[in-house]
Amino acid sequence: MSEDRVEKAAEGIESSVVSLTARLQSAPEGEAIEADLRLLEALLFAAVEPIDTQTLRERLPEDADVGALLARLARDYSGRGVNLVRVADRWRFQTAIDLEPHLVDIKEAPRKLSKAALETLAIIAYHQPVTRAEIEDVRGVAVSKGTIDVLMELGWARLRGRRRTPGRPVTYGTTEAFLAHFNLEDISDLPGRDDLKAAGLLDPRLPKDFEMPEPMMPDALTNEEDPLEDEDDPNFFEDFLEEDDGDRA
Amino acid sequence: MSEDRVEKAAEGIESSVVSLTARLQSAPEGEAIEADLRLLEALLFAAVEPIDTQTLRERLPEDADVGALLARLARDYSGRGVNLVRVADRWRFQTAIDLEPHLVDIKEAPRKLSKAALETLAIIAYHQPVTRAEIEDVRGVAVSKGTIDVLMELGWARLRGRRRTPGRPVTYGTTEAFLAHFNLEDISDLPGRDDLKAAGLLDPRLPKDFEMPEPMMPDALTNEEDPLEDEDDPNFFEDFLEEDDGDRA
Amino acid sequence: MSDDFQENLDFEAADNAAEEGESLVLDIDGYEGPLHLLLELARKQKVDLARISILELAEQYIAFIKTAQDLRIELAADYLVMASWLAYLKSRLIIPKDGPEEQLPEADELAAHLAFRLQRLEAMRRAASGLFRLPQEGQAVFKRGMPEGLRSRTTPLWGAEIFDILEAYGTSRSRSLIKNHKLPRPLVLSLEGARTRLKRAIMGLASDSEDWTSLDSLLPTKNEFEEDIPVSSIKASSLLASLELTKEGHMELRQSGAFTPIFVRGADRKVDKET
Repeated sequence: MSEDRVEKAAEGIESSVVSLTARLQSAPEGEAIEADLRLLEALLFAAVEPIDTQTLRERLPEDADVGALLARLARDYSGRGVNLVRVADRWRFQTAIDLEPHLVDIKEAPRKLSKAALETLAIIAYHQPVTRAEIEDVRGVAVSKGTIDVLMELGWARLRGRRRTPGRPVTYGTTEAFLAHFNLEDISDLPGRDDLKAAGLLDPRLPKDFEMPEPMMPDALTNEEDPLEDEDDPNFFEDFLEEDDGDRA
Repeated sequence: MSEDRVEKAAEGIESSVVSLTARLQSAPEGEAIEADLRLLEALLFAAVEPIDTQTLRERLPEDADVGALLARLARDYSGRGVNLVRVADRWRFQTAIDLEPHLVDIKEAPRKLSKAALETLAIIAYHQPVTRAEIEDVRGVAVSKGTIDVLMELGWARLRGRRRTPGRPVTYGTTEAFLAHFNLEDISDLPGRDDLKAAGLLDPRLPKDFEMPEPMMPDALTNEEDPLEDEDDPNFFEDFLEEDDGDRA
Repeated sequence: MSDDFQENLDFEAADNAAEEGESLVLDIDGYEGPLHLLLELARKQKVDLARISILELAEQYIAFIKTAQDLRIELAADYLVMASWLAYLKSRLIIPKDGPEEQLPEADELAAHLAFRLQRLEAMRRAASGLFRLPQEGQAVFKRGMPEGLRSRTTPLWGAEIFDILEAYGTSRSRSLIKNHKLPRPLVLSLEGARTRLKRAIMGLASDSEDWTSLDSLLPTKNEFEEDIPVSSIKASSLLASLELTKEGHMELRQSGAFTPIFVRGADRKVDKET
């Protein structure tokens, strides 16, 4: 063997290390900025918490005018995707506020409704118009506001009106979207007591006189309901009017 | 070699930037590109890990030319205190390398790895996919489980799969975090890899006639008595057969 | 960093230790295995690894092991295996090649193999040191210190089948009707209560009176209770109480026929018995 291959390889390693390091030393193609500004930028970028001016002053050359540099850097970054901001006398980089929503990637994942939501939805479907208290009564368990909210967000449940009883509780009902999702032409297509029993979906121990309502979805308000006057929610108010109009048409 | 690649990449960046700059001149498109640049900048600043082009593409408007935008952004930041660099085939901002001497205050304590861990890491990196037996063959000594565990805990080594040989030994390789830590774009960037390969120093196993009795760890020596377990170690298995042949001859 | 690898070859220390009569100074642990020791010895030859003399190396190794043994250092078995193998190799290298032993591996090849392994290990050591001379994250370059992070939020796409709803309805109805069926506190006048009341009422009657009093007139009025106890319950409990009291001899009871009013009178006085 004439030449030591280890030595040769070692030279290769050496030159790679040099060239790889050089790759990171990008020569400024754009305008070169002053050294102090670069260092300030790097310090603020790498900092794990906002830095106060005093600390910056200690880390920069003695003659550096930190205040002016900060002002310059803040100006450089204003309008960019990242801004230099001052929080309680400390400085830090942060992504531009208006871009924050873009930093969250929203993905949709199919998920099954919770048991509570399913039960609540079912009770609304069968018992509508129904108040929350009535839903709780049927379920025998309290119904969280969130559960009904989920159903409303899904567009399957809606506020119908207010029950003409003390406290004027809101009544809930199902929507057209509900029918569409479950492929029902009409809410009365929901199976009745005997069907459920036959399908084994009702406990056979239920008393003989167990009754369940025939599901109905009266579009118009029932006699027991008042229109909603929830000015709090203008959207809803409009919906309601629209539907009313539709009825008349 | 990596230098060519760097040059090629630089050319690509140049042409991308030129075309992008031209488009920036036209007003309506220019605004859109500015907005995309801002978002790209924010995404890269906000990311905890380096981001790959695909992810960036998903998060930017559909019509955005991500390659050109990246090239433009990289150029904008060249010469600043923070640079946009490519590691492990992904992009990230990091402080300019020449600022290192000024950033000693924030330096992390260097990871003190044992000699065994250093060698094992190099063997895994340069020989991957590599089995433990092969690592031991290179080092001529048993590799304790702890050594590989240390590298796995650092997030630098990972299990890759199983070798299709008797015993189906697990193979090890490096991770993207490893590449990112050492500022490597990919495995072929490993210092001197090509030279080592050319010198035949990365050959995992030797020609048959080069086999010699392995001065292995005591464990393996006692195992010699049990041929079934020897299958774990392909080297041993081969030795055994050869000796047998020799006896017969 | 590469210097790290060259430490620990402390022959001098070992020699000194031997002179001073101290054992166990030789740091055999500095080498992880025979190959590492051989590599250090080869480096001591201060020539290219490609030109190392295996013969010389073998001699040095064996000498080193011997020193260690003289110092009574516990040597790992693989050091000794390597020593004997090297001794064998040495003899093969010295003995002229011709002869009948052609089937055995050529000594030159074995030596070349050993040289290759040493080179390969050395190359890996250099590679490791090269790796650690690259600009490292957190050492030479720094990542953003406070990344906001790119979050991925998965919004649930809620779904349900009609069957889910029906099942939920069935479960919910069944549960509320069966499991949660709490018996209301029965609205009744307890036997105990009726007894106490009736006893007091009987005592209230004129003790000398032999007149029969209708049981109904002794019953508590509905207003006496806070709750709406049904009259039937009051009647039933009181009748039961009257039977008990009669049995115990505190009162007498009379009814002329089925469904006719029931009459009572105190029995504390001596009276003829009639029932």
